[in-house]
Formats: sequence, C-alpha cells, structure tokens
Amino acid sequence: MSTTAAGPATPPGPPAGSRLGRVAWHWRNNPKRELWFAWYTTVIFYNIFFIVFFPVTHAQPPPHPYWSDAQVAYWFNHNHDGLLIGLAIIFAIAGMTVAQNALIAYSMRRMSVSRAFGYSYIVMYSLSAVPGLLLLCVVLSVGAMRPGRDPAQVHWLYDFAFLSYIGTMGIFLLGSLIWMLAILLDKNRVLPKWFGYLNLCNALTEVVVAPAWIFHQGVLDWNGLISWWVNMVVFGVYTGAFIMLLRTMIQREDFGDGPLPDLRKDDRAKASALAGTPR
Amino acid sequence: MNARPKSRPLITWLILSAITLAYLALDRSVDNHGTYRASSVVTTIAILLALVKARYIFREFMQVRNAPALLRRLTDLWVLLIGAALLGSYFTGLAIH
Amino acid sequence: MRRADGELILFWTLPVLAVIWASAFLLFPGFTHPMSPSMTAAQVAGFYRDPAHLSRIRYSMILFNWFGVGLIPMLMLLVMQVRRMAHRTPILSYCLLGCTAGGPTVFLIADLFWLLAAFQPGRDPQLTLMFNDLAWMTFTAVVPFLIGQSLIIALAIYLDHPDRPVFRRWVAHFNVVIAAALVPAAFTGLALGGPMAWNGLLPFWVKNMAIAAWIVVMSVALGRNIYRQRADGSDQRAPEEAVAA
Amino acid sequence: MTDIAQAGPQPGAAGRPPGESAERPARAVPGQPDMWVLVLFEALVFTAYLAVYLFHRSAHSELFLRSQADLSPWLGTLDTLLLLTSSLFMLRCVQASRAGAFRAAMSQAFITALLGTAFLASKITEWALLVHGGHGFTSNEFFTYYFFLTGIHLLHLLIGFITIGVIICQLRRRERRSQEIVETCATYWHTVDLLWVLIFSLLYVVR
Repeated sequence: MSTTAAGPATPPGPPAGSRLGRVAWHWRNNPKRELWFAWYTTVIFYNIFFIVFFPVTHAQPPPHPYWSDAQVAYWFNHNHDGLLIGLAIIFAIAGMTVAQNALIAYSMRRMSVSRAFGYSYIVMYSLSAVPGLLLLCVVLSVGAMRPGRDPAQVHWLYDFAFLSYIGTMGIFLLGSLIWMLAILLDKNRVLPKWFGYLNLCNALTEVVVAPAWIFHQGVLDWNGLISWWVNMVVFGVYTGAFIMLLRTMIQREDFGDGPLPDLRKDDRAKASALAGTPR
Repeated sequence: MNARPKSRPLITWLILSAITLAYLALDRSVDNHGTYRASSVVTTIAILLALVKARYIFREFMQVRNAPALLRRLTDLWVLLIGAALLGSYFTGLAIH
Repeated sequence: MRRADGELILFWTLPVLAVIWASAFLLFPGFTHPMSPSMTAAQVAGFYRDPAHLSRIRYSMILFNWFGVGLIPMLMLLVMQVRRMAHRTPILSYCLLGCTAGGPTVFLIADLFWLLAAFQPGRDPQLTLMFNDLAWMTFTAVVPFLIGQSLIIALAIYLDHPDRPVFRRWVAHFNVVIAAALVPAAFTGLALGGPMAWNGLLPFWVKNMAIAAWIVVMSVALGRNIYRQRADGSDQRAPEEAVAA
Repeated sequence: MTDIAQAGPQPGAAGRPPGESAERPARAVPGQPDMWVLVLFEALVFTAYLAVYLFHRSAHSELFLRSQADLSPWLGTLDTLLLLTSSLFMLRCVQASRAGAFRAAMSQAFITALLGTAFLASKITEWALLVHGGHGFTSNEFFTYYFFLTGIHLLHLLIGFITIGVIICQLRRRERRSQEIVETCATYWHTVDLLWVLIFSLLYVVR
C-alpha cells in the first residue's frame, strides 16, 4: 500500500485546457490510469473488430456453409484485398484483447471471491482466442493469398476457418459462467446481480452455436438465424452491458477491499481517490 | 378469484391443467382420424391459450400479482410482445409461402 | 539465511533455451535461406521430399516446440517483475499473463503444420503447399501477443515509480521499438514477393532479429534485476504486497 | 433491460435483511429483482427461437404435420402437467418458508425436485422412443426444431435443479436463512415451467 501514493504535489484536478492537456494530466496523475487504459483499449478494440469483420473482410455475418467449391473460391477472390488487409490489422492489434480480460479479471479480484476466479478467466480467454479468433485469421489469410489454389482445398480452408471461429464459440461460455458465479457470490457489490444472470443468458445462447458443427443449412448452421443471429444479438447486448458496467466500476473503485461505494453517495471518496490521496 | 389465499394456488393449478387438457380436445376437433391437418384457427387458439397460461404463471406462480406496478406492467407487456411476435411470424410465414 | 525461491534456476534456463532456439533456427533448412512464398507447389513439395532436408525439418521443428513452451518461465519472471512495480492495480501483470497463456500456442500451431507437411512428403504437392502456407503464415503473421507483451512491459515501466524503478526507462523505449519492428510482419499476407513477403526484409529478418534481440536484452535486464533484488533484499517482500488493493 | 434492475430498491425488496421473512410489504418483487432480467431476457430469446420455428413451419406445413404426428400428445400433456404441478409445489415451498414453516418448505422443495426428475425421465423416454423410431436431430426440419427446443429447455431444467439445491441449502441453514434467495431461485424454476408451456403448445398443439 505504501508505494502507491501518486505524490503530495498532485494538483487537485485536471486542467481546464485542451483535450491533450487533460489526457496528459490523467496519464501522470490519475490513480485509476491503469484501469482506464484497459477500459479504453477494450472499447477501441471492439470498434476496430466490428469495422474489420463486418464491412472490410465480410467475414461477418459469415457466408453460407453450403456453397460449392466454385462459390467459395469466388468469395475469396472477391474479398481478396479486404480479407488480407483486414486480417492483417487484426494480427497487429489482437493483443488488445488481453486488456479486456485483465480488466474483467480485476473486477473478480475486487470481489469477495477467491483469486482463482480471475486467473481462470484470463487463461480461459487467452486460450479461447486461439481457435476463436487467431486460427480464423490465419486460415482465411492463407485462403485469400493464393488466388490460383485448388478450389477443393480453398473450400477446406473455408470450412476450417468458420468452424474454428463459430463452432468453438461455445468455449467462451465457460468464462461467462466463471464470471457469473463470482458476481453472484460477491459481497462487495462490484457488479450488479442482474448482470450475473445476464452472464447465464449469454452462456445459454453460446450453447446454441454448437450445432454449427452438424448442419450445412437451415437455422442452426454457422450463419443460421438461431445459431448466429440470435447469438450475435445476445452477445452484443451482453458486451455493451459489461463495457458500461466496467466503466461504472472504475468510477466507483476506491482501492479498498470492502464493498465498492456507490457513485452518488460517495462523491467525496471519489474526489480523494482522484487526487491520489491514500484512503 | 376472491378465494382464500390458501386455496388460490390450487385453483390456479386447476385452471392451468384444464387448459392443458383442453388442448387435446382442440386438436381432435381438426384432425381427421389421426391424420393431422393444418389449421390457422387451431394454431391461433393454441398460441392465445399459451399466452393465457403464461400470464397466469407470471401473476400467480411467480407472484407478480403482489409486485410493484412496474413489474406487473412489464410482464403484461411481455405477454403481448410474445403474442405479437409468435402470431406475427406465423401469419407472415403463411402469407409469404 | 534466505530461502531459495528458485527464480534464479528459472532464469538460468534461458541460455539452454537460447541454444535450443539457435539450433532449431539454423537446423531448419527453410530459415537459413527463407522459403519464398512465390515457390510453386512442385518446388515446395521438392523442398520437403529432399532427403537432405527431411530430417532437418523434423528435428528442428521438434526442438522449436520445446522452445516456444520453454519460454513461459521467462515470461512469468517478467510478470513477477511487473507485479513489483509501483502500480495501483495488478491489471498490467494480468495483461502480461494473458499474453503468456496465448502466445506460445501460436508457435505450436505453426510447428504442427510444418511437421504435418514433413510427415508424408509424398502427398499431393498442392496439399504440401497448403500446409507450408499455413505454417509460414502462422509463424510470421501471428504476432499480436508478442506486440502486446512488449507494449505492456513498456507501459508498465512508464507507469512505475520514477525514483525507484524496477526496470530502467530505456528498457521501456526498447520494448516500444521492438513492438514497432514486429508490426510489419502482421501484414505479410499481402505480398508474395519483395520486402513484405514472408521471406522479405521486414517480416522475416527484422521480425526475427527483433525477437532475438528482445530475448537477449530482456534476459540481461531481467537477470540484473533478479540479482539486484537478491542483493538489496527487495525480493523478500512478496510482490503481492507491493501492489495496492 | 436496465430499468427493472434499477427498480431494485423497491420498498423492501432488495434491502430486506436475510431471514426476516414473515413480514412482507404489500407490494414487493419476489426475490432479487435482478432475477427478472434473466426471466424477461430468456423469454425474449425463446420467443425469437419460436418465432423462427413458426415462420419456417408454414413453408413446409406438410412435412411438419406429418412429423408432428409422430410425437405423442399424451406424453407432452403429461410433461406439462408435471411441470405445472412442480410449480405449484414450488409456490407452496416459498409460502411455507415465508411463514417460517421451514420443515414443510423443505418437503415441498423435495417434491418439486421429484416432479422435475419425473419430467426429465419422461423427456428422456420420449427422446429414446423417437430415436428408436428413426427420428434424430438431423432427420428433418421439424425434428431439428423439436430436439433443439426441448434440448435447450432441458438445459434450463438442469440448471433449475441447481436452484432447488440452493433452496434446500438455504432452508437447512439455521441462522442465516435468506428468504430472498429462496424466492429468487423459485422465480427461476417457474421460468422453466413458463418456457415449457410455450414450447409445448407450439411443438405439440399447433396445426
């Protein structure tokens, strides 16, 4: 605890000057700068992720699993540049995902549950990112990079990419369950209980993705109405909810280990935390 | 439903069970000796009865009856929403196909 | 008398790893003259069918598998150093832990494809070409966790206490440079020839030299820290206590 | 979604100290108001599944009707009655626990679990009969929906057994019993019933 004070000469608040000046002030003085760093990284990552996967690569919503070799080869050729550029961007920035997992793990550390929860979450999500994101990017890049490849093999790459990406989405549900359990057991009121239950809803829709391994068409295939679209809407609601909740959590954070204070009631504590004075 | 609180759950259960059994009669009314036949009337009635049951479960079993007005209205809204979505998708499907 | 906590033993596994890495790198015939992505299927199949190559490919990739996973103790020592820093939260060490859990897996997947291609070199050359592409693409382009860990170490050092830093400032600057040197490799899929191809200047030579330099420099910095912390007793304080909250 | 949770501090609902159960304010959400996020959210998700099913049903109404004829309406009705009865006992359990009759509440909870197990057994029997009769998850569109909907519902039921377990643990604890947790878990169990009522009428009854 002793090494953490930001110094006695801290000015009471950010300067009123330019945006850049305020950012610089927070960088030097804000005691929650590490938490805000993780939060902003998460938000930026999801924005880039959305732009890359929807308009740039057209990998989302996923194309049909029942296409013939020729159609698949056409899809790769048609999206050649978008795929290679978009996925290269993902290769460069996918490391940002660890900030989100670290922040979520931190939320569990702040709860009254064992440290094991947070650590499990970090390792689960780091491993899940390999089939759930990186393999998709590698395999689609390989499919796109050589336009002259045998269409049957291109088709194999296509199946590999989308099955790895969508079929293994279910492994993320275990992380959701860990988080749910931590929230429901928590006595420090770090995150609201309803979000704990929302984690269960998210986990239950992730189960629905599993039939993507079985069906080539219909509502349960990898771009089906149920297995992809409903799942995506639920995931979107869930992600939006936790991004906002983590923001509130950082605002409420008092660096103690008791119950997290409420925002309105505890303005004074918040101000003193902002100024970097130890509790 | 001005029954004494003790028998109220039982009455709810009896009504819900009666609706469930009524389904069997409903189906028999259109089926032709075991061959199932399509019927928009049966489908609509089945959905509406399901909504009635859902509202009963909300109000009585889940005790929304005694809940604040917000939750009462919200669950009623949900029953309407579910009904609109189900009937809407059924009739849209019929109109398109 | 201090208790032996084993950090030094973990640290001195690094030279062994360096030897494994160097021998794997030199042994793999596709690295000493990096294979061009513009090779035809027949040429790639010929590369794997060449009896002089085949055993070298297999042994080098088996070694390479060990290297990737063997690096984890060093990364965990870095996590321990980050935990000693004057941060309010363990967020940055959590980030580094996330990189550690994800990064080495990528090495394993790349090796898997190389070893698959070499296991049955008599396969249809088109298939061998595909495995070869998958291996090179995974090896070259999948740098996100490497970039991530360099930037997180840099950020952690910048946010450390300026008077009693765990790592000196230049280590942070060095990590930023390394991260920048790794970025072009992510874009290697866009070029089948020239300096951006996977045998080109940026994705191959700059990237791999950056990784080698990172391992060497970070080992030296890490070793100095571990010895210094033993000399001044600051290792006795559990890292947990150094972290607020 | 959020407004219901913010409605949390309704008079006496969330702030009620655990164990203080007999006195209940006139208007209160049973259990944690937070659980209603799950109830309403899952109701929406299932509505989406069922709406997709109904929409596609009219495209192949012949096939759906023919396949539907292979389901036993009696088994479906039995399932519904089992779950409705289990809900009745769950309500009685909550009422008994609220009145402080924990011994009675405990036996009601066990009966609820027993009825849930009977439902589970009936469902597995039905699946086994269908698979024996040559109908699987992939055999045709109707059976895909059938196995998908009943399967995902069964998953909810299995989670429901966990909630009954939580209720029994709460009732067993002498000192720090929480009526709130009992009611929260009960709400979940009724949701399983509610979802089944919708699924039953749409899989077995509609024509």
